[in-house]
Amino acid sequence: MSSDNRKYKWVGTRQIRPDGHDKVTGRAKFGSDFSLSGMIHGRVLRSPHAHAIIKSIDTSKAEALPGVKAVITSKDFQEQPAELKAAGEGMINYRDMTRNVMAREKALYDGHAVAAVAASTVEVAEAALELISVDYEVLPHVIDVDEAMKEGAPILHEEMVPSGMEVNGPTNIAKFVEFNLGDTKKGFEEAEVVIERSYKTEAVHQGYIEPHAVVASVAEDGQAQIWCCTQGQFQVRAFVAQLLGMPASSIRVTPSEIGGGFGGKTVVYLEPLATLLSKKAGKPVKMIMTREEVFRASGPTSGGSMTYKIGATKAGKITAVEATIKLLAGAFAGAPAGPACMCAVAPYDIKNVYVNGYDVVVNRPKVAAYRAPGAPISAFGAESIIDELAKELGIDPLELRKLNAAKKGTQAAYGPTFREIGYEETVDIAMKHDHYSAPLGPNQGRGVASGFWFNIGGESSATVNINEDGTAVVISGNPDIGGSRASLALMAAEELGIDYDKVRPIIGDTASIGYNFLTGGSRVTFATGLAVVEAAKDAVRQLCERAAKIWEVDAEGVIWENGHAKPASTNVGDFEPLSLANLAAQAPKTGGPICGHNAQNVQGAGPGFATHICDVEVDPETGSVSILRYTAIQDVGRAIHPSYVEGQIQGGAAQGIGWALNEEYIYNSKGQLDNPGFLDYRIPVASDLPMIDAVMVEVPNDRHPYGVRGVGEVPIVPPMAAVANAIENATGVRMSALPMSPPRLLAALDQADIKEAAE
Amino acid sequence: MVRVLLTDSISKSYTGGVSEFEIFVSNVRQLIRQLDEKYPGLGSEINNGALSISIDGDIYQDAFIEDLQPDSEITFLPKIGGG
Amino acid sequence: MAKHHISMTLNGEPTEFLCSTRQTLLDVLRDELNLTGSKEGCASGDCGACSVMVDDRLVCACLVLGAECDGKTVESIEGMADGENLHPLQQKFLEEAALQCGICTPGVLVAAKALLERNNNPTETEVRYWLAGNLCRCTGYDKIVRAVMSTAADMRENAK
Amino acid sequence: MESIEFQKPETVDEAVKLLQGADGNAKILAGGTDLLVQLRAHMIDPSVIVDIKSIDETRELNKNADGSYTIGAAVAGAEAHERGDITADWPGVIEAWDLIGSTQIQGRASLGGNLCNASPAGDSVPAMVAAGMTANIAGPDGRRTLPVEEVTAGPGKTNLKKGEFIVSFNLPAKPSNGGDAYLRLIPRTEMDIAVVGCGVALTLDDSGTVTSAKVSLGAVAATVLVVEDAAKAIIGSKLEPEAMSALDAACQAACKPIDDKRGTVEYRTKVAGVLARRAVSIAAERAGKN
Repeated sequence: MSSDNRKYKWVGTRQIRPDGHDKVTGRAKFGSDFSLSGMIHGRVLRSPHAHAIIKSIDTSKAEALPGVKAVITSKDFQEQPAELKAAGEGMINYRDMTRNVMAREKALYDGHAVAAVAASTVEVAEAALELISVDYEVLPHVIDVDEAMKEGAPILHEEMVPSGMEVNGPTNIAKFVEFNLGDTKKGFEEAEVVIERSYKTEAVHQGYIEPHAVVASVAEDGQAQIWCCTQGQFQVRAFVAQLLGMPASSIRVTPSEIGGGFGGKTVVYLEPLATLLSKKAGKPVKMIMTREEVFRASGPTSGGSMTYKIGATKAGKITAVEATIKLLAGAFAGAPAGPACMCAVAPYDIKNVYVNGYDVVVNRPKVAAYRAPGAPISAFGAESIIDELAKELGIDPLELRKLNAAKKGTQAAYGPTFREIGYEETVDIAMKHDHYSAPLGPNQGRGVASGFWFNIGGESSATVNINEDGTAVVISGNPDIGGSRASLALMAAEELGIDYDKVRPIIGDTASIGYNFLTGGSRVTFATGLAVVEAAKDAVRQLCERAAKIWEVDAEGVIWENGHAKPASTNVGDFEPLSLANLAAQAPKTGGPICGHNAQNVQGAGPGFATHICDVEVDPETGSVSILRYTAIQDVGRAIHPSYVEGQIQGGAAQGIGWALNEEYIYNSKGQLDNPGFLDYRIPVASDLPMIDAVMVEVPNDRHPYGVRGVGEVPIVPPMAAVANAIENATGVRMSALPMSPPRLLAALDQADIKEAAE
Repeated sequence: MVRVLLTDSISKSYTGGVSEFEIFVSNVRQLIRQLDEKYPGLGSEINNGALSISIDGDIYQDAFIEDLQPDSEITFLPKIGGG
Repeated sequence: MAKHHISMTLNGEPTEFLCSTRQTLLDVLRDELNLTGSKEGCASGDCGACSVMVDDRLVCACLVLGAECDGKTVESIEGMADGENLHPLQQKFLEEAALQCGICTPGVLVAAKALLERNNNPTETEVRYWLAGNLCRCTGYDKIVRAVMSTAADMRENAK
Repeated sequence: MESIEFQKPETVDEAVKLLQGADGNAKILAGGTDLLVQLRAHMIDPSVIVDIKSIDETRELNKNADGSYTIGAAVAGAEAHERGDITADWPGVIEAWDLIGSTQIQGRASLGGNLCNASPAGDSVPAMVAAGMTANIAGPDGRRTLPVEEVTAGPGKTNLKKGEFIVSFNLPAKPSNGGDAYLRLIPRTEMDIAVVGCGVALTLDDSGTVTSAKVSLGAVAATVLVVEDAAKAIIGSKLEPEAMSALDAACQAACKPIDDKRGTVEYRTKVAGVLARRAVSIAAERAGKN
């Protein structure tokens, strides 16, 4: 579209982010940095058992402890209906949500909240926790997804009825989904090569460095204010309102700066507890999770167990794929089985695809979204088996991907036909990239893999207020995790025709801006960006009207160019252009304040595709893997602020490398998490990684005035398979389970040696 | 006639296995109403927000008011979130 | 027992506070002195978000007791800029987008400054190992490492 | 949760009195990198914390006239690493000590703390043992000296008596034609606890034959091991492949590890042999360069 050819003054430039100075000086207020006078402190008592009936809870001793102001248990929360509501990420079941924030009949995982205390100090609150006595009846537990699906497995929810399938008796399967395109039976008949494999991935935590934190203050008139680190202040409001039976109008949620989320802060844990404690205590209550609590009770994303079957002609045309993807959901239904299935082979034009998925409950914390939820898991299987297919066929793995690449007009296995997409471009660039032909040394290998994510739009509101001095304030409603304020300000500056540093973007609380869906699904720069662009256009329309009044001409006769109102043609009249500042100064007498506004449910998110190249070196004696070089190529639509787009790509790739190599939950025989800290939950450190070369391909999304596609999700999809494929290339050993940590890889290498010796 | 494609999960649950059909409607409201008449429950499943609608490749998370073209292709898919 | 009365120099200013034995320097900075720039990500020395200098030595404030700090000189992120002028590292982090969410940024900056004061020509590997104790989950470290190295290059240029 | 007393004695005697006087519940604070974590996690609940860093002896790092070193128990790894002399003489000891945690931890973590925390995986311990270091202990009955390998009794346990604490260590003079090395295996490149650690100190004669050796393994048993068979395997050899295989086998045979979140029995055992071979090679190269 025409926007591609426009020369932009601000869009596409690398400006300093509006919140930058506060963040490099320590001024920025994150979740735990906020305090109120008279504030008291809340702590949570958590179950030490993976699965136990809560027979009774005696809080009397804790309540009697001097300094304790309030104690709550599940009895303080009203029961919720067991129905699915569209209220946040996926469908929300409030009956489950109230049980997740505070265990009711049973504790369902190690770390499950069973009571909370607010007291004058953290120390008193912790002492009070020790005085609460809980009578548990410990039940057998189940941690692994395959185990949970077996007959005779401990059942988490006796009453749970799976959707999408029929079973006799209780089950841990919450949901079964299927997607079918074409006829795989026929597809496999056409195949000359068929491969079938199983893969497994570990549950991994989002690993944001900032623990969950909240301050809640409920006044005597029932008006509540909540300050918290969240990806969606409006979702916090909705969830707290529903769980505590309060009207939304009585809750004002102000998002703090947020120290990472990646999907993990799209749900509530502490917010309803702090609000209820504050209501009971009559004082503001602050709650901060410890790192241990973050690991035991929040996040993660699902672990998965998969089987894949792929068929192809000798020429490399993939004729059919079948897959079964079983995802663990944690203690309550909600694993991203649907998206996992839909994304599995989305980068490819395959006529016959059948994928099914299971959402399975186990005794772990309930999963939350994590970057492209579901897709990295299914892609690990799909991109690994495609690599095996390439090897079997003797075709270069990128060549094979290109041969089967989805293009505009390809029908995806999950239904829709793709519009303008840039997958093939990412493969082309990868093939030509000097990384792909660079020489490799001994014990070194190279792997490639691709990935897909839908991206989303959603409800978005924005206001652009023109200030009296010709500057502007942009108010939006999405917490800024990775630089979105900069992108929004760049687009507003472009539309208004004023300098970037004259535009101040701020994030409104729930009472100061219209509803916004949460920051997630890579929607903010796209969807909220669109609302900001429309709000700026609304302001420009008003500015043109003011100029028309001054000139006594029809508003249609005025156009906006480079920050000035101008006559559309000489027929309108010969007027000196009026600058935004001039019109702003005259606003009081031309009709009052100039406030642009837009609110809409944004549709038309452009899907994102990526192809990654990874080089590794394997120490054959210890199983240690070094990432030597990494290149991530991605269709970004258009990069509004290229630095932060690169940052999303680099960060997502790094998280994927962690998922590939070392991140895992380690449970002991009692079902207790054995590694609830950054010491043994091993996210990549600076010395683990090379520079990550982010290559941005720009195939604009024609549903956005600047061509924006979401960029934050897809970079985490390819890395696990890219690393596994590189390890295979280096050693000849195929790792089919994550993480590929040194002990696991050495065991596999030794196994291969034994096998080779026997042959 | 708008062409409707259904995934296996949906066709098994609501249409007795019919996964592709055509329907004469000019917007999503009409589509939802007619689907509910034809396959009870499917329309309301869309209307309560559990399903997104893809109209000619564009995914609408909460479709209702959108117009449809005579040659539009519709698919339903689980609602997408993200991290 | 009674609280300890501690006197230290904080960001160049004589500072006094009262603390219990259990309070770490991080607790003192955040809760007693209201300096919330040093962040708590783990409270176990694994994330580096609370990095500060104590007597010119880079440490995690969560692993130092407040009571240990009597007579010490402490520098936190709040003392890094000189009035209105950002430290070159702070400026470079802004220009090169070396932060995303920003929670690790104060600790990373304090640690990077300590490195450059010891070695104004570090290799990429030296930067990466020096900063290995500062976890960042957003950036993949790429832009952080580049910003540190590019600041070092500027410092060498300016020293000429 | 009771409040904790905090004491900062300036003399060894004062410290001993404090440790002795406490109701069996005093904790020594040097670098604090383990103590504060345990305190925060409610793993310990001391009645008094005794900060020994005001005692001069715990902060000294001196090269003695005979070429040996006296290292205060509270000296931090980074402080030692910045000293050219000790780093040149005993690179393995310094590497091991300064591998503990991040830069931030290295600025605080002490040898005394790393040893007395008595984790089987403490990085500095195998290197200290290989180098033949001894601990100078003060207590109610005066001073005594123990080889480092005799200080720990098991995970979290030491052989120190009530009222005793380590004041300093003695690191022998570097033998001529001597070299040492420490290697560990961690899943990442930094920030992990050793899955296996191996310290080696050896001497060569002019022909390159190993004349003495001490091989020590960490994280493969309840306490750090001294593997005498490993030393025997290489003494008298020029580190020919057979000697190296025997070293590897001796180390594997000595391992009595556990399966835990950091590694399996099989993995630890196998890697112990690998690291021993590599550490011996590095130590020999260093010895040969003298």
